[in-house]
Amino acid sequence: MTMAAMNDAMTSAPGKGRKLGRDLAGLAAILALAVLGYFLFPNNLALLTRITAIALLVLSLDLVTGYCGVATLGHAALFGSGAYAAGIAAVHFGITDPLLMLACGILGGSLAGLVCGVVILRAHGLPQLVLSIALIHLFHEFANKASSWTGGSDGLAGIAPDPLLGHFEFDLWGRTAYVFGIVLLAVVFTILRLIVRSPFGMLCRGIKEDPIRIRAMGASPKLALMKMYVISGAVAGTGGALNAISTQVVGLDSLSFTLSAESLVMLVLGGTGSLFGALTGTIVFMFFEDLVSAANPFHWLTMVGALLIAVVLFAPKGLYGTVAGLVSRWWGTFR
Amino acid sequence: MPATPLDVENLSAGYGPTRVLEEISFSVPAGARLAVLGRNGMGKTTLLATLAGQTRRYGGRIRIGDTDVTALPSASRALKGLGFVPQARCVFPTLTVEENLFVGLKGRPKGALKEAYEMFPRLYERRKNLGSQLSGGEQQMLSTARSILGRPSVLLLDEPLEGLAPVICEELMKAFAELAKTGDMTILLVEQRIQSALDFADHVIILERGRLAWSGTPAALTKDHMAVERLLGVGGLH
Amino acid sequence: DTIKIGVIGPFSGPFALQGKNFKAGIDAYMALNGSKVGDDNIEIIYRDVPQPDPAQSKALAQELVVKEGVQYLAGFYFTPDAMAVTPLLEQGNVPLVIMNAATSAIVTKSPLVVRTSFSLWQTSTPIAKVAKDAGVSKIISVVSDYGPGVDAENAFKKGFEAVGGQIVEAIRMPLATNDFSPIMQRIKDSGAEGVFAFLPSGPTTLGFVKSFNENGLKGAGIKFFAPGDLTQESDLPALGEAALGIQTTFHYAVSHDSPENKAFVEAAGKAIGNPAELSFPSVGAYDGMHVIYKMIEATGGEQDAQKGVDAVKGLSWTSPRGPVSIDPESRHITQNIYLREVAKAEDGTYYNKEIATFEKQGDPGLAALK
Amino acid sequence: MSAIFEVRNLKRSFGGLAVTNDISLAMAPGDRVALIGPNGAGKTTFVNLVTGNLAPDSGDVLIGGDSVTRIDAIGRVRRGLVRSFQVTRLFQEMTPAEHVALAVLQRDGRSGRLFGHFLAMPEVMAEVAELLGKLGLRELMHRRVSEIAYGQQRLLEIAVALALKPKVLLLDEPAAGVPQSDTGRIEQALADLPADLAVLMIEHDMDLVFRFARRVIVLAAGTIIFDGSPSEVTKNPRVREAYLGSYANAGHAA
Amino acid sequence: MQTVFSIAVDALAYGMVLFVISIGLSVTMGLMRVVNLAHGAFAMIGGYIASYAARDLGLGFGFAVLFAVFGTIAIAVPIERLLYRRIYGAPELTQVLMTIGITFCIIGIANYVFGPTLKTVPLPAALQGSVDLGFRSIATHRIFAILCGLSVAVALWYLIEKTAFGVKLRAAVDNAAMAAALGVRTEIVYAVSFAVAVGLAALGGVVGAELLPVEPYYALRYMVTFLVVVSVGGAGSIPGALVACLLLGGIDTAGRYLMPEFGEFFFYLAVIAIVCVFPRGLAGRTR
Ligand SMILES: Nc1ncnc2c1ncn2[C@@H]1O[C@H](COP(=O)(O)OP(=O)(O)OP(=O)(O)O)[C@@H](O)[C@H]1O
Ligand SMILES: Nc1ncnc2c1ncn2[C@@H]1O[C@H](COP(=O)(O)OP(=O)(O)OP(=O)(O)O)[C@@H](O)[C@H]1O
Ligand SMILES: [Mg+2]
Ligand SMILES: [Mg+2]
Repeated sequence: MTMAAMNDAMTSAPGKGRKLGRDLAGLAAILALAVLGYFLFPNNLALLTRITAIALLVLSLDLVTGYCGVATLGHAALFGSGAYAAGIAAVHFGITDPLLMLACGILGGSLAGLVCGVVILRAHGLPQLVLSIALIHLFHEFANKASSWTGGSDGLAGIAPDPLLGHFEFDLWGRTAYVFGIVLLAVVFTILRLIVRSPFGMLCRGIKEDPIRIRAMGASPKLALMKMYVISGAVAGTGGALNAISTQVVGLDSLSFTLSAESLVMLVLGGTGSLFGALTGTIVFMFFEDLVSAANPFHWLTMVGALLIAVVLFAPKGLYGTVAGLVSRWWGTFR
Repeated sequence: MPATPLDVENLSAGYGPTRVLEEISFSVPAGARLAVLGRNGMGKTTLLATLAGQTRRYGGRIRIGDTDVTALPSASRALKGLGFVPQARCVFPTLTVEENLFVGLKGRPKGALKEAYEMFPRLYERRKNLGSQLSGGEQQMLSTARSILGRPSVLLLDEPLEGLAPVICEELMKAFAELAKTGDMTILLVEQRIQSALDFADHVIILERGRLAWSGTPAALTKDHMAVERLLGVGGLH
Repeated sequence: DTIKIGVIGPFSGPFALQGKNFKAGIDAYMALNGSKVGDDNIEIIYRDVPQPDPAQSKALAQELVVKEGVQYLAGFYFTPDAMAVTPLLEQGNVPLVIMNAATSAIVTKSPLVVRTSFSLWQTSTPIAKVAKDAGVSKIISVVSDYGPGVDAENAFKKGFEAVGGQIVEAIRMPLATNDFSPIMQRIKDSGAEGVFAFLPSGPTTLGFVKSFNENGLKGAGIKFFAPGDLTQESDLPALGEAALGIQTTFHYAVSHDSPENKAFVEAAGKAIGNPAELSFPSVGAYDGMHVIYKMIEATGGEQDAQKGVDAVKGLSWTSPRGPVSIDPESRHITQNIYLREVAKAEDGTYYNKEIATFEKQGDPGLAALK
Repeated sequence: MSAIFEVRNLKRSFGGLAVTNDISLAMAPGDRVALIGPNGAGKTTFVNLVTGNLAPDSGDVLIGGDSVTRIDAIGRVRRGLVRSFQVTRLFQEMTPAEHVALAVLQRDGRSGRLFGHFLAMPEVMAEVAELLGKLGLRELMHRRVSEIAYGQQRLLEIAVALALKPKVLLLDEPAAGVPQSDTGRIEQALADLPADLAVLMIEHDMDLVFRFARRVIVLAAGTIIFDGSPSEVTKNPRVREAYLGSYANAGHAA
Repeated sequence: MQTVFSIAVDALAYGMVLFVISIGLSVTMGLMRVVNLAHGAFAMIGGYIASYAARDLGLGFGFAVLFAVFGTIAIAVPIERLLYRRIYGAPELTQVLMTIGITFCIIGIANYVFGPTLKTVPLPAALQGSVDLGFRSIATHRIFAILCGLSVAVALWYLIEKTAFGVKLRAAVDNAAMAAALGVRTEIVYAVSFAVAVGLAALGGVVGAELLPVEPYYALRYMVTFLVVVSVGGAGSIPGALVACLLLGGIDTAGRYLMPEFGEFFFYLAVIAIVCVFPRGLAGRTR
C-alpha cells in the first residue's frame, strides 16, 4: 500500500520535473542575458559587472529576508566585509591572485555573517531591524577608524589583481571582470537553487512563517538561521570580492546603510522569497537607475520613487512574483 | 433592534480567484433560527463571511429586512444590524477584555457592558486582561458576547460552541434560543455537533462543495437518512 | 568634430547643491568663452554619483571613456571617487581635471591628474597664522571624523604649532552629529581661547554655529576659526546672524571684487537659476573648464592625454578668484588664499568679506605626504 | 510500569492569579488520559509549562525519569514530548506534504541537509503519504494550507505531531472545529498509535473523551479536583456542577 | 558635578526634540502598523511650509506652525487615500518599498520647488536667545521644544488609551476585518490617525528645525534616527517612545561629550545592548 501511495503522491506532486526544468531554464536565462548584455552593451561592461556584484548581494539578502523572514537593513555589512577582506589581502598581504582574493572575500563575508547573525537574531521585527542598522553603522565606523588598513573615507585604493588564471587581464574594457562575474553568479545561483529546495531550505521557510511551530517540532530556529546567515555571508562576500577585483577600489560605501537599504529595495522590487525575484529586482533597478540618472542626472530620484510606487500599486508581489503569478494562472486556465 | 428577515439570492463568492460558493439562495424569516450544516471545507464559514462582507462576491444579492446590503462594506452592514461571530474568534489581542467588548457596543452606553458580564461572569473576572492572554474558551465567550452587545437584528454564529465546556454550551444555547424567541434576533448557526444544531434550529440547510444541497426542517432531516449519510457523513441521527 | 567631456559629480542626493554648482561653473565658462574650441564643439556629459561611491564612480568613468568616448574626465566632489578613477587614465588616455575633491594625495596617483580647486591643507594652513595674530595661543581643534576633517586638523596643527601656538585638544566627532551641545561643553571645559573647526559644508554647519552661540561660547569671547567650507555662501542665509564675525580662510568668496569675478558671478548665477545657491565648487568647475579648453587647444582636438596635461603645466591665468597657476610639478593649483569674515551687507544679506590675502599658496599637504 | 512522564508540584501564576496550583501527576507508557475542566481552568497553561513554552514558578517535569525542568522546549521535543496547539499553528504558505515531511526529516535529524528534495526521498514520501492518508488529507497534500478548511488544518496539526513519533503526546483540543464526520478519523489515528505511547488529551467534546480515555483528570481553577476512571467522573458532584452540567444526566454512549 | 548637570540638561533637550519629531512615527508604525519611512518627508514638508509662511508671507511663528501642521495634513490626506490605503496590512517590506518611493518623490519635488539650500524658520523674539539656568545657559527654543514634547506626550497618550477613538484604532489595527464586522469604519479611523501622525511630524519638523535644519535630503538623512528611537521605545507606546528618546538622547550626548571620536560606537553599541535586553523595545505592545 505504501509503495502505491508513494507513487501517486509523486505523480500528483506539483510537477517535480517542471521544477528541475525551471532550474535549467533559470541558469540558461542567466547565461543568455549575460551574452545578450555583452553584445548589447559591449562598451558598458563595467556597469554589467557591477550589476552582477550587486545581484550577488541581493541574492544573499534574499536568503535571510526572503527565505527566513529576517528583517535587515544592514546586509551590506556582509558584502563590504567580503570586499575589504579581498582588498586588504591584495594591498597589505600581497595576495593578488583573483581566485585567492575571492576566497578571502568569501571567508570575510562568512565571518561577518556569523557576527551579524549572532547579534541580529536576538530580536524580531522592528527591533531586529534596528539591530541591523546599528550593526551596519558599527561596521562602517570601524572601517572608517581603521584607516591604516582600510584607507578610511578615502577608500582602499591600489588593488591590482593578477590576470585571471594567469592569462586574462582585468583591464579598462572589463571583459575579464564581466565573464568572471557571470561565472560566479551562475555557480552561486545553481548552488542556491539546490539549497533553497533542500530540507534545510524548507526548514527555513517554516521558520519564516512560525518559529514557535518549528520549535515544537524539535528544531532550533536560531541555529538554522545562523547557518543561513553564514551561507548568506559567503554569497555576499563573493559579491564583495568581485566588486573589489573588478573596480580595484573599496570604499566605505560598500559598508553603508545606503547600500543595505538599496539592496533591500531591489529585492522587494523583484519579489522576495525567490531567487529569480532577487535577480529581476537587481537588474531592473540598476538599469532603470542608470538609464534615468544618465538621462537626467539632477532629478532622477523622483523617477525611481515613482517606479517603486508603481510597483507596489501594480505588482504588489514584486515584479517577478507578480509576473510569475500571472503566468501560472494563465498556465492553469490553459490546461 | 428587533429581528429582521434575511434573504439571500443566487449568492456566489470566494477568495481571490477561487470560487467557493455557487448560487446559494435561501431566506430566513425574522426571529427564525437557521442551522447551516455541512462537512469540512464545504463553505459554511465562507457563506457567513460573505454575508458579513468579508470575501469576494461574484454575484447574487443579500437583503437584511428591507435594505439591500449587497454593495455595502462590512462596517455598514454591521451598522445596519448584522452581527458576526467568526470561527477564528478574532479577539483583538492587544486590547483588554473590556476594550474588546467596548468595540462591540456600536455606540451604546458603556453601562451595557454589564449584559456581557452577566452572560459570562468569567469575562468579568478577566476584564483587565489582554485578549491574547485569554484561554481558548474565554476568547470564544468574548467573541460571542462582543457581537451580542451590539444588539444585532441578524446574528451569524460560526461554531460558537467550539472549545467551550459542556455546562457553558448548554447555557449558551439556551441564551441564543431565548434571544430568538423574544423576537430580538434572527440567528444563523454553523455547528459541528449536529444534534445541538438540530435541537436549536427551526430550519436547516446543508452545504455541499459550495452549493445548497439540502433544505428543510430538523425533523425532516432526522428522517432523511440518505441525506444525513451522504452530506454529513454520520451514520444516523436519533 | 565634437569633443566630449565627462563630468562626474553629486547631482542628486544630499550633495546635489554642489553638483549644481559644478554645472553652473561649467555653463558659465561656456557662456562666456563659447562652446567651441577651434573647430571642435564641446559636449558635456554628466554622470551622477550622489554620495561617495568609488565603485560606482569607476564604473561610470569606464562607461564614459569606453562607451561615450569622452576625451576628458572632470568633476569629482569626493576624494574616493576621484581616487578610484586614477588607474583608468593611462589606459584610457584621458586627463582627469578635479574640480573639487580636496585630499592632497590625489594628484600623486597619476601624472594625468590636474586639480583646479584647492586642498584642505592649502585652505587650513593660513588660518593658523591668523589665529596667532589675533592673540590666541591655546586652541581646541574640532573636526568631522573623516578624511578631509583629519587633513584639516593636521594642516592646522602643523601651521599653528609652527607659529608657536598650542593645540590643547583635538576632537574628531562623527559626521552624523545633530546636536553639538556636548561638543560645545567640551570646548568650554578645555579652557581654549579659540576653536578651529572643520565640518563639511551643508546642514550640520548650521547646528554647529548655532550651538556655538547658544551655549554662550561666543559670549565668552572664544574665537572661531575655520576653513571656508563652514561659511559657504549658499548656507549663509540660513546661518545668518549666528555666523557674523566668523573668520575663515578660503580660496574663493563669491563677493571677490574683480571684473573677472563680476562676469563669472553673473553668468554662473544665471546658469544656476537662484544666485543665492552659488558656492565654491562653481569656481573650481569654471577654472577646470579653462584648463580643459587649454588642453584641447594644445592638442588640436586630438586625444593625447599626456600632451594636454604637459601643456597646462605652469599655465597661469586670472581666475574669478584671483591670479592662479598650475604648479608644473604637482599639477595642483597655486592660488591666493583669502582671510574672510562673515559680514552683513546693506541689503540685509550676509556675505564673506575678504579682509586679507595670502598670496600664491601652494599645497603644503603634498610636502607633508613625503 | 514506571512513569514515562511525571510532573511534581508544578506552580505558576499570572500576576496573583494562580493558574497552575501545585499540580502533580504521572503517566505510564500506554496511558490514555483526558484532561478536562472548565474554561480558563489552566489546561493549556499546564501544557505550556510541561513543554517548556512557559517557565514554571516552581516544580519539576520529568521525562523517562530524567528531570527536564532545565531543558528548553526544543530539547524536550527531542526527548519525545510532543504537543499539538489549541489554535492551529501551521505554515500557511506550505503544503501538508511539506509539513509532515519536515517533521519526519527533523525527527531523523536530516532537516539541516543542504541538498536533495523530500519529494525525491522515497522513504520520507511513503511515510508522508501514509500518515496523511490516515487522516484523510491525501487529496490535499499538495495544496497550500491557507487554502484548506479549518477542520482539515486541525487534522494536519495532529499529523505533524504524530510524524515526530513521540513518546508522550499532548493534544490540546484536537477535535475542536473538526466535524463529527471526521472526528472518527482522529479517533482512528489515535487508536493506531503505538501501544507504548502515553497520550494526554485536552478536549471539551465529551463523547470523544469517553470513547478515548481510560483515565480522566479534571482541573478546576488550577488544581486537580478529580483523577480516576471515566465511569466515576460522571458521578462526581463537583465535576458535574463545575463542568459537565446536564451531560452527566444524559449519560454517555461509551 | 556641574558637568553632569550640564550634560543632563543637554540630553533632556535633545531627547525631547527627538521625541517631538518621531512620536508621529510611533503612531503610524506601532498603531497603524505601517513602516512609514516617509515620516521624515512629512516633517520636512512641515518645515518648508513654516519657513515659507514665516519668511515669505511674513506670518508670525504661531501662525506659521499652524499653517505647517494643517498644510502638511492637507498634502498628506490625498496621499493617504491614493497610496497608503493600499498598503495597510501589506507585508512590511512592501510598505518599505512604497514609503521609500514616496520619500524619493517628495525629495525630488522639494529639491525642484525650494532648491537644495537650507531653510530656517525664524523664531519669534520670545524664543530667541538663551535662558540662564544658574550653572549654564540653554537656548529658549529648546525649552519650548521640551514643553511641546511633554504636552504632545500627554495629549497623545490620552487620545490613544482613554478615548473611544483610541480603542477603535487599536482594534482596527489588530484585525481590520473583525473591527469592520463590529461596525468600526476602519477607513475613517485610519485616515484620522494618519492625519494625526502627519500633523505631529509637521509640528516636529518645525519645532526641531533649529537642530535638524530643513533641506531636501532631510527626509532620508534622519530616517534612521527616527526609526531607531521609535523601535527602541517599542512602536506604538507613547511612554516607551518618551523613555527611549530621553535614554538615547542621554547616551548620545554623554558619548559625544566623553569620547566624541567614538560617539557612534558608543551610541550604536548602546542600542544593541538595549534591544538585546528588551527584545520588543522598552515598552513593546504584545501582539
Ligand atoms: N483564504 C482562502 N483562500 C482560498 N481558499 C479558501 C480560503 N479559505 C477557505 N478556502 C476554501 O474554501 C472552501 C470552504 O472553506 P470553509 O472554511 O468555508 O469551509 P467550512 O465549511 O467552514 O469548513 P469547516 O467545517 O472546516 O470550518 C475550502 O475548500 C477551502 O479550501
Ligand atoms: N499570559 C497570561 N497573563 C495573564 N493571564 C493568563 C495568561 N495566560 C493565561 N492566563 C489566564 O490563565 C487562565 C488559564 O488559561 P488556560 O489557557 O490554561 O485555560 P484552559 O484551561 O486551557 O481553558 P480553555 O478550555 O478555555 O482553553 C485563564 O483564565 C487565562 O485568562
Ligand atoms: Mg468553517
Ligand atoms: Mg485551552
